[in-house]
Amino acid sequence: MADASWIAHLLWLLPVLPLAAAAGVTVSPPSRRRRAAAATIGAQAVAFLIASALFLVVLKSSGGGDEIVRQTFNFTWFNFGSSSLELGLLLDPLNAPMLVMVTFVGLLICIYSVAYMSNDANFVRFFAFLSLFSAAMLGLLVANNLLLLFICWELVGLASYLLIGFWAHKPSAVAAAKKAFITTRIGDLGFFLGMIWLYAEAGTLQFYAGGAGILEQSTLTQLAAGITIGGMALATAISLLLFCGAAGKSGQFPFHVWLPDAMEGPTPVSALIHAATMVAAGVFLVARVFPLFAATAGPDLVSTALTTVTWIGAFTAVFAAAIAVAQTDIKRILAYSTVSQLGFMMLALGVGGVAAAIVHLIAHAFFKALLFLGAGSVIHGCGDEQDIRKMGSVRRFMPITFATYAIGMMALSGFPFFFSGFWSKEEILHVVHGWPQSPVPFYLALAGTALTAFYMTRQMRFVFFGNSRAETAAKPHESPRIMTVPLAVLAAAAVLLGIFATPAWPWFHRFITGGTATVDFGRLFTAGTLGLMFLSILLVGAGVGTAWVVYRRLPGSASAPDPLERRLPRLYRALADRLYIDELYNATLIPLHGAAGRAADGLDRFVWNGMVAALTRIILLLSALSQITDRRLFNQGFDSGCEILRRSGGRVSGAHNRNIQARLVYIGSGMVLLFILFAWI
Amino acid sequence: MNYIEFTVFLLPEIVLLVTALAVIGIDCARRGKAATGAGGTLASASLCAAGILVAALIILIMPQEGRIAGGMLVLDPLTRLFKLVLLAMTLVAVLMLMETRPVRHVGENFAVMLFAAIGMMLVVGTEELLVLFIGLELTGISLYVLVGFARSDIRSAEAALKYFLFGSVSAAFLLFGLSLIYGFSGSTELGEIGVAMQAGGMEPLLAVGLVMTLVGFGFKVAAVPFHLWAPDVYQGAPAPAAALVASASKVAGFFILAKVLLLGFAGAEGGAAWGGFQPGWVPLIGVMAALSMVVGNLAALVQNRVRRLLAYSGIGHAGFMLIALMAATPAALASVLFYVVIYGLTTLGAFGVVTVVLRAREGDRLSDFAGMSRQAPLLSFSMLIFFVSLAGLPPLAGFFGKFYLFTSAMGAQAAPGGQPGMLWLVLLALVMSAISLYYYLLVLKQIFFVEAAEGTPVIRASKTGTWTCSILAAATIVLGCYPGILLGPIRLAVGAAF
Amino acid sequence: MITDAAFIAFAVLGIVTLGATLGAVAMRDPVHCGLALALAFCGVGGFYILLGAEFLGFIQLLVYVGAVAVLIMFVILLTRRPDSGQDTNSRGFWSALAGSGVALGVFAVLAVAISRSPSIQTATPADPEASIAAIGRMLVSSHLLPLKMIGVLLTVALIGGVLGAMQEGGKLER
Amino acid sequence: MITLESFLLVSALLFALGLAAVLTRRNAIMILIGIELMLSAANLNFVAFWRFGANPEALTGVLFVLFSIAVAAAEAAVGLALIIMIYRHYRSINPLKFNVLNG
Repeated sequence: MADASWIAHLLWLLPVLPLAAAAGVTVSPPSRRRRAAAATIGAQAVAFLIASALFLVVLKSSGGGDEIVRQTFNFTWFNFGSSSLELGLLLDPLNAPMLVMVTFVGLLICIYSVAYMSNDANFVRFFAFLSLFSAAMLGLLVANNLLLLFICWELVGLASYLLIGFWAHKPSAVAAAKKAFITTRIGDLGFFLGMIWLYAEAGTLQFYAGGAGILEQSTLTQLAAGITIGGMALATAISLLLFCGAAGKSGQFPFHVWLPDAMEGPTPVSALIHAATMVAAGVFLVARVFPLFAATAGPDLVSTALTTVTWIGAFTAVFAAAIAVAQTDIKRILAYSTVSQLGFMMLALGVGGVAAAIVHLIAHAFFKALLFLGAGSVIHGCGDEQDIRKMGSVRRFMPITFATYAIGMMALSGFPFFFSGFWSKEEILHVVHGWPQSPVPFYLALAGTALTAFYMTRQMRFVFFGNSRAETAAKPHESPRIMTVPLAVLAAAAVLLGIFATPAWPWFHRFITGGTATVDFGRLFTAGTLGLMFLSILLVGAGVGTAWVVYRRLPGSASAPDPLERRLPRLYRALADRLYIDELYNATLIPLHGAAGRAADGLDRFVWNGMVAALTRIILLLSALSQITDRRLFNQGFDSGCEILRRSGGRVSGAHNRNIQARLVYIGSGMVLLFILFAWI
Repeated sequence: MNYIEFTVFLLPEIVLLVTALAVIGIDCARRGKAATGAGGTLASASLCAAGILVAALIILIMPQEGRIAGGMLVLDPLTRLFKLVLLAMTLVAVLMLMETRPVRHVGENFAVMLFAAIGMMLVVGTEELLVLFIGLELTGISLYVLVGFARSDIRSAEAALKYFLFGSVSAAFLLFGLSLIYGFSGSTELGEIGVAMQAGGMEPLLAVGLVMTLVGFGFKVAAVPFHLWAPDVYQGAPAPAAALVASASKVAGFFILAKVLLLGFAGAEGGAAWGGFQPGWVPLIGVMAALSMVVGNLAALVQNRVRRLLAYSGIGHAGFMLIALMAATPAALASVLFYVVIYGLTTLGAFGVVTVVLRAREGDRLSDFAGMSRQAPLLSFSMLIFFVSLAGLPPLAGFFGKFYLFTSAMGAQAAPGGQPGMLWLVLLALVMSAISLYYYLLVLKQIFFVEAAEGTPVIRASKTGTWTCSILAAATIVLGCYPGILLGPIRLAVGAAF
Repeated sequence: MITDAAFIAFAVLGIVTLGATLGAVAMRDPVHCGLALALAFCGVGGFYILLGAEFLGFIQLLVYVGAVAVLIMFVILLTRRPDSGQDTNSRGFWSALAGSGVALGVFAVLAVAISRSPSIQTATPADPEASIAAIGRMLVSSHLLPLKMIGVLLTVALIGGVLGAMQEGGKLER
Repeated sequence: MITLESFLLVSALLFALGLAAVLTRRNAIMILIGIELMLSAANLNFVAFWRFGANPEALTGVLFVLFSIAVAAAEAAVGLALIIMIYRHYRSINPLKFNVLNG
């Protein structure tokens, strides 16, 4: 622990600059487009410079010993009486590279948006939201306090809600925004409960505070020793609650349903928020409070909380990749791919590979932003067409987009040696392989790798190769330079980043966990590493090869069935229907939700009028059954859950619409019952 | 008894009383000249506002502290703070009254509002059952009159009668309960009652007294199952009266409920652990809290009128606050008081916006809010702040209210000898507050995303209305970012009082 | 003062009061109910006198019988129409049953509590004096605040009463 | 021998009868009458407790009743005014008919 250096005092500027920009842009009239864009980009650029400087500072101070150097900057937010609430900012090797990544990608995407959104009437508002998002995201990263992190976390969610629903004239966008917000809020409930529980137990929410913080040894020991319901350690219970929040934000199964729908937002938003930054916040949270997750673990880093994270991550990685195989919307494929890659990161965290997860997070941020912006460029060029079946041969019209997209695709698929994705995925496979609990997650990860290669190749074939299947006569055209330059920059980053994470020079690994990196090419050739590399190259090759063969001959028109569908029709349909997860929700969770509401309602009723309640419950059961058979309702996702809640609310409120005396009878009987309760206990 | 001291202690209330009488006098004098509404309204409103400000100033600059006549009148930092809060809320209600369509006898309307404020201030500033009862009745009767003030409107009349009937029945229960408590303890002073309760055991008659008293307060704070008046009254009353009922009256109700429970019933908490129930008020409050949260939030989901929605959401919020009351620690008390003030301010603001919409579109159905963001952007933004704060999203004041509320409840669970079993209630509260987000979003969706239908009247807010709502919204934001402004004094004052 | 005479007085008062109350609650014609109410109030005043609070007893007669009951009678006569006050509702029986059940429940709770509370069983009467002079002194000393509050309360009630009952000009909205 | 218990039982009966009127009579004035009876019952309690209580010289119970009689009178006045007001609108005082306000 070190005191803050002078430059660490600039930490607060990171969130405040974009916030100021957001405030300024909000109050400026819709006609001041140029000024709004300039303010946003300017704030981003300055934030990027500061972040880079901070990164260098961390770099310099971390050279040498095995100690991790953390600079904290704590201050008292306010006092009340004798106690006070502390907040704090933190700079350490975990968040310093994230800061650079977020500001850098954010800057590029802001520039890109100037062109992409140029025809939108609400241009200024868009930039205000972007700034707000950026401020919240940076605040989340620099927080040295779980409460501050949570505040920013919710603000990020709010900004995401506003941006998904940005095109409010589209009902689907409004619905998607609502779905995203409510789904993540369900996860956040766990986060919130875990946080206040932690506060009640530990008395502070500071991460690091000179030995008294929640991530420092004394508190962790106390939390690991405390026992709660069912013999679970307090640390485990709180970790799992916090993981609910992380899973919600990072789209882990079963909270992933919102992320694909979130693609209703403008494409730069998808790139920035739903691929590169916000969704990674869940991963970052788990990495940040990793000591808490590992509090009950031994030296092999296996604890109940971490095991849960491992399994959920592994399952999500394969599951989402499988769904991506059968999607036809260019952005949805990328969205499921994002879910899958986030699963990889969680998997890495679960088996103890914090460094591997963060490396993959950063590498993924670059190439996924690249892919999304590339997809945006394609969509833009093809006249707002998003269905890959209606594209084809775009390679010829959009060479720059094609080249950069190909780089992104290869990075994502894990093409060997020259792409960052290869090395970061390699590192994940490596740590998963060493997990003592079970070999299954490792196999799942391998399957995910192969599937990734498969669906990305399929997408490339459909979009860039073959003949044009467009229904309109208009030829695709290359995007303007302001869009292609960010693409090129991101592509360069996607290639170069890999250097820092090879086993030969595990610089990043050391950077995060402390210690110095040495160059040793010999490590590449140890038996385990070499074998793994060979295996993964084999799988990637298999995935790409299979896809290339299956999609060798593309269907002639947009309405023809997918080649895969012809070969494996049932599997394909299942995948295309997203493995029926939304339907499953409708069939199970939502009636359950309704049942909870009905139970509450029944309680209400039973007190007042048992007979009527029994009758209505039978009717309700029948209606619930008929609803299950009603497939149409299923497709409305969470909305129907809300609907059932609404209806149970209707009955609760219906009990209020009685005449005065009936209500007074309620009051009187309520009092008698309270008294009986009193006498009975 | 020193009459001078007495008068000095009561000076803020006396100022309000004089103001109220002056307003009536001016109104009578003007009536001879067949005055039209607007001028009279402005004069009465400014006079009222001036009176309220003077009273607030007196509270601020005269640091009297102490208690006279056996706790009938108590002046300490906590009561002074809450008197200020009540005055601020009354001021907003007065400004809102200016905004509504003028009714006849507008002077009396303003005056009765001040009488209600006097009642609430006396309720807050007492630790004696007689003054408490008369104060509650003074508040109650003033509010009945206010709710029924739009006499030509059938809804107002019906709401007033319903409010009156529910209120008087609960007052009868309350008085009966108080008589039993007096019989048990031989005193009407809260401190002495607490001593007697700690000395004597729990006996059945005392239990009945406790329950009946809770009925009376349950009515005031609109907790299930004593909440049944709230939806109709919120909907039927003129908006300023409903706002006063929803905010100031609730603040006073929670304040005095907390005081009675923690001071008067100090020896009769009991316990609410699973399998470890002990007779006392804690399990009762627990049951009321759980029911209020569930019934309030579920019923709010289906409301089509914003005022009814606010009523049910208020019932849900009462449930949240009761949870922390169960914890019965000073920290929890501070969190309840903080929360109720925040709740009052935001609800007041929401009613302010509803007032404007009501005036423009003659209704408060969800569809009446459509397209509002285009016509009154500042007002819409304020509504966003209020609702998001009520839903408990950071960084607004409502979030911090919830954070402190739930943390102090959890802290009471964690503390040795504290109340176990709070975890479940907090969990239920969190689930319910997630549900509550949904219905708040329904209204916001209308405001921001839905276009107004052809031919609907344009919403135009007056300067006063816009400013009032904006200031309340700004307060919500500021109190969210710097809760210490309010929480600090509350915790200090609570620390001094308990 | 606890003598046979007192016991007889208690019995008579009890029968009169409760009988009148029952009448006030159960009789069909509201006018009769109002009259029975006045009698019940008289009975309660009698109890006050029996308990040694003569002043309260007279106040009870003055305020309740002389003012409240009379006011109620006036309003009953004002709102007297063929259809008002009749239990015309078809579900009347069940709701009446529910209401009476709850009232009975409350009584049962109270009765059980009264008979089971040790402090009630052991209470012995003192022989206090509630002279008018003492009450008057307290009213202007320790109970000055409630007295003033009652003044304000009555003012509000006056305003409310006048406004509520006053005929509003113009058409009624429905 | 008149015990405290017998006074309390009388007042409990009064209270329950008043409550019965409130809950069952389809006439707003009868509800008001019930409320007045309930308040009277509470007052009777106060006086009885004062008489049998520990510290009768303080006159607490008596003074409480004195004030609560005044409160009850004020409440009755306002209540009756409200009843007259509603009677003008509905031409009835049957509480079942007051149903304009409904969610």
